[in-house]
Amino acid sequence: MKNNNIEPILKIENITKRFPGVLANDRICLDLYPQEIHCLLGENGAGKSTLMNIIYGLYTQDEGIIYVKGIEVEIKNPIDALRLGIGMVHQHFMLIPVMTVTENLMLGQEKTTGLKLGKLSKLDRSTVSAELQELASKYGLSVNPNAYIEDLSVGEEQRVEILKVLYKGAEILILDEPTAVLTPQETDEFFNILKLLVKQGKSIIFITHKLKEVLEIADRITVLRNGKTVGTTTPKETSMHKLAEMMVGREVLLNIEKGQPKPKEKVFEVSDLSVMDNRKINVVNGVSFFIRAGEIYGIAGVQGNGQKELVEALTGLRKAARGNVKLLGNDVTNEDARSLTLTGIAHVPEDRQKHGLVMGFSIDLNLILQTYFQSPFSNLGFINLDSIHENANQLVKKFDIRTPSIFTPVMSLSGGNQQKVIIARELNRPIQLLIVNQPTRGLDVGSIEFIHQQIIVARDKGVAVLLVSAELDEILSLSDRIGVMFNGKIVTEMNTSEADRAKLGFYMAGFSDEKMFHKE
Amino acid sequence: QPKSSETKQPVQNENSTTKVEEVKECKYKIGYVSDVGKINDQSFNQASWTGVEESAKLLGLGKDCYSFIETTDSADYEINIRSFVDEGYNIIVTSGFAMGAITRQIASENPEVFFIGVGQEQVNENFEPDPYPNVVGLNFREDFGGFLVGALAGLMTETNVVGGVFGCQFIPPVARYEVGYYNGVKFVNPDAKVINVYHPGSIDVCFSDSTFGSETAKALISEGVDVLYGAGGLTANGALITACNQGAYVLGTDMDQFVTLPEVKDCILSSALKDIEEGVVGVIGTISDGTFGGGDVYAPSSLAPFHNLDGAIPQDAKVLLEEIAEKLYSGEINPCTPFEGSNPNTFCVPIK
Amino acid sequence: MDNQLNKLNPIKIIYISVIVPILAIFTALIISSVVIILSGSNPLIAYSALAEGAFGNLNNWIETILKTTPLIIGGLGVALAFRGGLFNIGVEGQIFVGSIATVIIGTTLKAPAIIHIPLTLLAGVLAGAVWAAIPGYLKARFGAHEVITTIMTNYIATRIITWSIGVNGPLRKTTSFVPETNSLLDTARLPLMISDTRLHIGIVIALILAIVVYILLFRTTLGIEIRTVGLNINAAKYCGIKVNRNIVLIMAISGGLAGLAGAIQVMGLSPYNFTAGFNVGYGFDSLAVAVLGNINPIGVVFSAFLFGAMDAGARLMQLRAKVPVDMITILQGLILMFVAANQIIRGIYRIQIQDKKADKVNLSQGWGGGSK
Amino acid sequence: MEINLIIGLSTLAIIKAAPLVFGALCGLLGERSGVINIGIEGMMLISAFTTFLGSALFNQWTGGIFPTNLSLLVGLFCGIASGALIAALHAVLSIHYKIDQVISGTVINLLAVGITNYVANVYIDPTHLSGVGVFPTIPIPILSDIPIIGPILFSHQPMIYLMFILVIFMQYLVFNTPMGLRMRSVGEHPRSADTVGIDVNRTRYINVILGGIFAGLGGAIMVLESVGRFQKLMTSGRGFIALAALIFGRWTSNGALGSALLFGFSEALGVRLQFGDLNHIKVIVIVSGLALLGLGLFLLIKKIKEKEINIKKYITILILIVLGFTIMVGSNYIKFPSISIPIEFLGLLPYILTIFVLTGFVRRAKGPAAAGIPYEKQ
Ligand SMILES: Nc1ncnc2c1ncn2[C@@H]1O[C@H](COP(=O)(O)OP(=O)(O)OP(=O)(O)O)[C@@H](O)[C@H]1O
Ligand SMILES: Nc1ncnc2c1ncn2[C@@H]1O[C@H](COP(=O)(O)OP(=O)(O)OP(=O)(O)O)[C@@H](O)[C@H]1O
Ligand SMILES: [Mg+2]
Ligand SMILES: [Mg+2]
Repeated sequence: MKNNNIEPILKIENITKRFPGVLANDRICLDLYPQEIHCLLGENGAGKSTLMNIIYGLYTQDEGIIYVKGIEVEIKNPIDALRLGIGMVHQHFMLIPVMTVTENLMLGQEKTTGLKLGKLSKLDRSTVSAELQELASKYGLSVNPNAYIEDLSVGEEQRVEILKVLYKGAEILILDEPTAVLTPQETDEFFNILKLLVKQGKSIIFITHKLKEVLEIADRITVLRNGKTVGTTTPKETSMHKLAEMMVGREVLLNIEKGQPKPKEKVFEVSDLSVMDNRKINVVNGVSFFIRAGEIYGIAGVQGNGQKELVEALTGLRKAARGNVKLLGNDVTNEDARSLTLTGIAHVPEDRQKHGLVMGFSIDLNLILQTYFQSPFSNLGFINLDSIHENANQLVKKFDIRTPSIFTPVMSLSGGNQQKVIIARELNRPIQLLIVNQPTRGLDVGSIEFIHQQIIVARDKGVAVLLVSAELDEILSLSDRIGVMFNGKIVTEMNTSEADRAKLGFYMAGFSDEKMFHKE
Repeated sequence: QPKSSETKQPVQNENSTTKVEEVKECKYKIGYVSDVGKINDQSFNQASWTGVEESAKLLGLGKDCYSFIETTDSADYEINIRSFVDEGYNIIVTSGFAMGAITRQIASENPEVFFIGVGQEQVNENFEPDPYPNVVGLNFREDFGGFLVGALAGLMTETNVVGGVFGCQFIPPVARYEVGYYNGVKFVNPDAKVINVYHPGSIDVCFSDSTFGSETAKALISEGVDVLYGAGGLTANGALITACNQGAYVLGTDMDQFVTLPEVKDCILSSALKDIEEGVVGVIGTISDGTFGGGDVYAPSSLAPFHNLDGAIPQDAKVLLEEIAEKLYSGEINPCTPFEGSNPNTFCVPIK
Repeated sequence: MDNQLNKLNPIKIIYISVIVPILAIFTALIISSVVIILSGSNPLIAYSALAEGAFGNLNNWIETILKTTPLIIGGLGVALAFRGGLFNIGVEGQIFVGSIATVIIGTTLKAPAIIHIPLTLLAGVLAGAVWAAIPGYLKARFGAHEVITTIMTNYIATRIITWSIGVNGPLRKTTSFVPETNSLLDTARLPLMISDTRLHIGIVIALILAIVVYILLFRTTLGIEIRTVGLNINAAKYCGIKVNRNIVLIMAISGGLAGLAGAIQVMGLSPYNFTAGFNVGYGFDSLAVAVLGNINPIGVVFSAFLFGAMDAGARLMQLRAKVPVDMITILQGLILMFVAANQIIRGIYRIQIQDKKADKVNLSQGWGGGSK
Repeated sequence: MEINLIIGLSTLAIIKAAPLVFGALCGLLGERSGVINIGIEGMMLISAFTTFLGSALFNQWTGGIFPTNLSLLVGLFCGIASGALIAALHAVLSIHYKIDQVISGTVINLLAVGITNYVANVYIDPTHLSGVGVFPTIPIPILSDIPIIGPILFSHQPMIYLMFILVIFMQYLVFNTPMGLRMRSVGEHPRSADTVGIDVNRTRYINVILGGIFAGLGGAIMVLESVGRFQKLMTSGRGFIALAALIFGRWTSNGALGSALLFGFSEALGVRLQFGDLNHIKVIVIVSGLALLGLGLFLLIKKIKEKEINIKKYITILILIVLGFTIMVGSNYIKFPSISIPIEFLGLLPYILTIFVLTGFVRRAKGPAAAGIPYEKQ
């Protein structure tokens, strides 16, 4: 559709952006043609979000020029951007949890009815939600206009974000890691939407870390590294390995080869477990499974089918309503988090910033959050700074955590490095069972490769691993056995050898009858 | 400690500029330590301070020959008094019963300094009189004053409901005013209804919560109160002003509040005057003319002039008030015996 | 982020952490002097009197120290609570309760000083701790907001105590017109550091406590727990910290410190009893001291000293320059403002160097705002 | 008799609640937009002060040739203006200089007490500057004649009516207008507000300063409808109670009014019990019965809303209700000893009741998520 004699709808020339101590964008050039899906690739911290934030008027560039439809423009703030038809879906969702979908949609461009009192007139919720539904049906993005954001699944939130941009009449859509949190089904849906949007005449810049997606959806691909443009290519000309190499600057193993599992005795056994969520509704009912030493048990499933509550129950963050849990034969049902940690359970939580880390603490403290009360880090209630620093220095080296110093607050680490801090902390102590939940969400291929290797290493050391993930590739490439969770139950179990994307997806979608599957 | 009181030069008064050297030329140096609470509380503390200023004028003392310290924490009573001693002050006025003990103690250590304790009886632990030569306790029969305004209220009320708003109940003078007032009303008008309200708070608010006073006054007025008495610093002032705005008669405390609280000048019948100002001036006078003798001075607490409302008060009422005053001073009436119907919590210290 | 900071050479760091506050104080003094002149007094006399009143001679030094002592301890209490993400406005009431408990033990118990003094101190600590633990428990159990409950418990404490020393109150000294309790027995009074002065050993206790609290926060496992709860409750739960127990504990320690402040006031200052008007206002001053000290135990010591000196100096300032004591409050407000908003000072005096703002604790977390 | 008692108490409750409500509304605007305000006390104190100075001086300088109410209105204006001004200080400190909002509030409280006391000492008291009176009570025609409701709601001084109007208006503003929507977005998730082109700091400035106007009203009403002049420390902690009422009312206008009324009512009751004509024990019993009943009904409605299925819960609730009811009714048949409770204890009612309600009804109240955090654009 794009041939180079039409002029680009958006053209970026030599954009440079410095942050204290960092050259985030270094003379970056990029052009986007009408009705094009242009993928932007790069490691964590490569400068993608910064560049996009500049285009969207959140940051202002130090140098460089932006042209829209061939005209040089100055974008001082999002208003300017929107006026120019540029809309952005941000990497970290920009929705207000305590407000409804409608309210989030109208925020900034409120419609009002009744007396014209400017900012004091009455909000016109009904009209907007009508418009919303119209828009939604047009692009097949169904959401309940009156639902509160905090009650939505990430997938739905994603849809709201896109509706928000469309509602504001954007022609150029910037999507910063929109699929990082989506399940395969949701992703497929999402891609259909993108294609639809492009047909409707929109142009899209699409940031992701997932190479397969890039090859599937992109018209053209631009790769950034350390703030510089590495190059621009097209799916036909390139391959996953080439892309990965461009991003990271070295050879990357995309699917890590792991040795055959050597499962030993049962370490962990969950039988007939039921758990309620905050609204006191049973979201896990009668889940049973076991994990043996030295094997990885993967739980696949669309988000919101009880995985969160299941993991919380297994790690002492939530009480189980029924059933029991055995670790090494002794009952650990409803034990609190601390004693589970002590009996040898490690936990990599789903939300790294909410649960996994104290953002205000420096790295060295975050690395001992689970063990600060044990020797050598403390004796008689006093902490031993030397051993804490020593520990931190070791782990930073061993897990290649990129940071100025071990005293840096994790707040200013990239998510990739933040995740490494957690992994390092959890794996660096004698454990029987490792529970990891969405371990690589939003991370770049480099980080993903590294973290996957660490998990395998743990398995081969004889640790039993419970892997919960919505990333089918992750499940398939790591797990030895797979259980699919749907609607609070494990609807089927299989060995990885018998599993493939389609089959898993089928069960995740809630079907259960084998024959139906084969009819498909 | 420098004893500048020895230097006997007379002062060219007033037009003395603020220069620290001038201090040497003071014949007397008068210091005043307030109780917890503000100097200008338009009441108790202020009266003593005005007294000091007055005498300073009379004695022709320069601006630097008299000063004050405002106590903000009762733990500071001692050090506040001592700083005056250290600064070579030779007349020190401490206001409030709370400073009684410490005033006497410091006095005994500094016999050459004169002390005047406002509202401090010169008694020992067992309430037995125990005068020091260099301390005068300037005391008042608040219950007399309370009784008199009470009588006035009892005579003036038409609804036969009168009220009062008071500061801290646990401050004896306040309690004496309250019970005196109550009994005064009942004395002239047995079937009148008396509604007295204290501020329930602690010392840091109960004298300064004028808003509470005002709100309470509103409540009282709506209960039919048409004469309202206020004793309790700013809290009471709030009540008086509000009552006045709502058309009730009001009665003031300590100073002649016709003067100190202009807002109420058109509805204030009188004030339970305890003329601290006069008292202080008087005692300081005795120092300058050498007739100072230690011990207790009991000034009766009397009625302030009726001012604007003089016409509104019937002649026979005035006469009756005169008689009551007589009877009080002669001891025929004791306003302070708690009796049937008086507030059971009332604490009214009988004085000699 | 703070690697620019690490680049700063020591002199510059000292420059920042010393010069700026001094300039802040200086500026506050200048502004206040305008107010003083307007009110017809002479700021030079006022300030020299203020200084002399605070440091002029041994006795004035002693008064400064005596004023500083309770502010240090109270300030530590507030600061510690802030570190734990709790906003304890209840210090005023906890001081009161502590004082009263001290009086009860100190007047009744018969024991030699070696036993009596510690027990009496302990009584103050425990009383304050229990009184503060109540809001703590209400928050842990019912999620009742500590800002409300501590304000309420303040009123409850002060009023009940007012009653207890008031007319016919159980603790009322019978042989007195004054609303006051009996004086402590000699065995319960703090020993003096210099005989024939008012200087008791309270300040030593306070300074030791400052160090103890520092160690507690930054060198003990409990400290890690407290700060974790303060910065991220979810992470605290995740790593097995008993959050509710901690909330109660933090409030208890905070209140215990407040109670101790009260106890030391009663046990250290003649006439060694509790009267109406005793200890009024230390609660809210402690809040100011804590925030001025950047809720750092060592910082608290300095800010408490600054406030204490001004409170002590106020006497001579009134006496010599007839400047009302309220001037001090204005001064303290301005100083707090300029120290906190030191960009203003940097602006005025053209100070280029950037300040460090590492582990900036958000004092307002108690609101449910603060950490994510 | 009983009726008059109710009327008397309710009226007094409203009068006592008014300053608290204004204070709470000040906090509401600020905190909803992400700026915490513990300086309400100071703001109200300053405003009371300037209100008085404004009216008194205007009256003095014009030689009192203008009607009182005009002077009062001048005072009101000064009060509001100074409220906005001191709020602006809070805004500059906490939004521009990004100093911690708790510190900024503390600064304001210190300055307010210091300045007002100081000026009162060196100027107001020596000159015996006198107030010019208060706004008259203006019964609303017809409405004020309705039995019970009339005297309680419709015969007040003007600012009380204003208070009710503003509460309703604020409830509308916060939840039903673009301004409210933006205010809340900025207080909940400033960055997302930023991404849709809302100027976070500007929004916060506006709201904090508007809030100052409410604090101004809160200070003014004490002067213009109660005391009639400035008296030192006349707020006596009402600013902090207002803060409590705001949190207690879960950062909503109506909630704040409710909690302020609860406060005013119990405080009024404490005063009323001093009148000596009521049996203290009996009243206390009745009130606690009322409280139990209220709690029971509240929980019942809540559980029904939550579609609670657990029968045990309903039984306990039922017990609460029955208990409360029997206590209230029963109290009329029992002969209570006429012990008079010490005044200080009567004064405790509001605080104890608040804690009770807090633990019983309100439970976890979560403030605006971004309250207290300065907004960094990059
Ligand atoms: N607000 C900021 N302040 C300071 N430095 C920043 C800021 N935002 C980004 N940076 C720096 O700019 C670099 C690029 O960051 P950016 O967010 O653009 O990376 P990214 O490509 O989006 O990474 P990711 O894939 O993790 O989203 C980072 O390495 C970081 O050091
Ligand atoms: N306020 C900030 N100060 C300094 N650096 C920042 C700041 N915000 C972000 N950064 C830097 O920007 C880089 C990327 O930030 P971003 O917010 O995209 O998070 P990220 O966690 O790297 O993304 P992902 O979630 O994909 O890993 C990080 O390296 C981080 O150090
Ligand atoms: Mg990122
Ligand atoms: Mg990014």
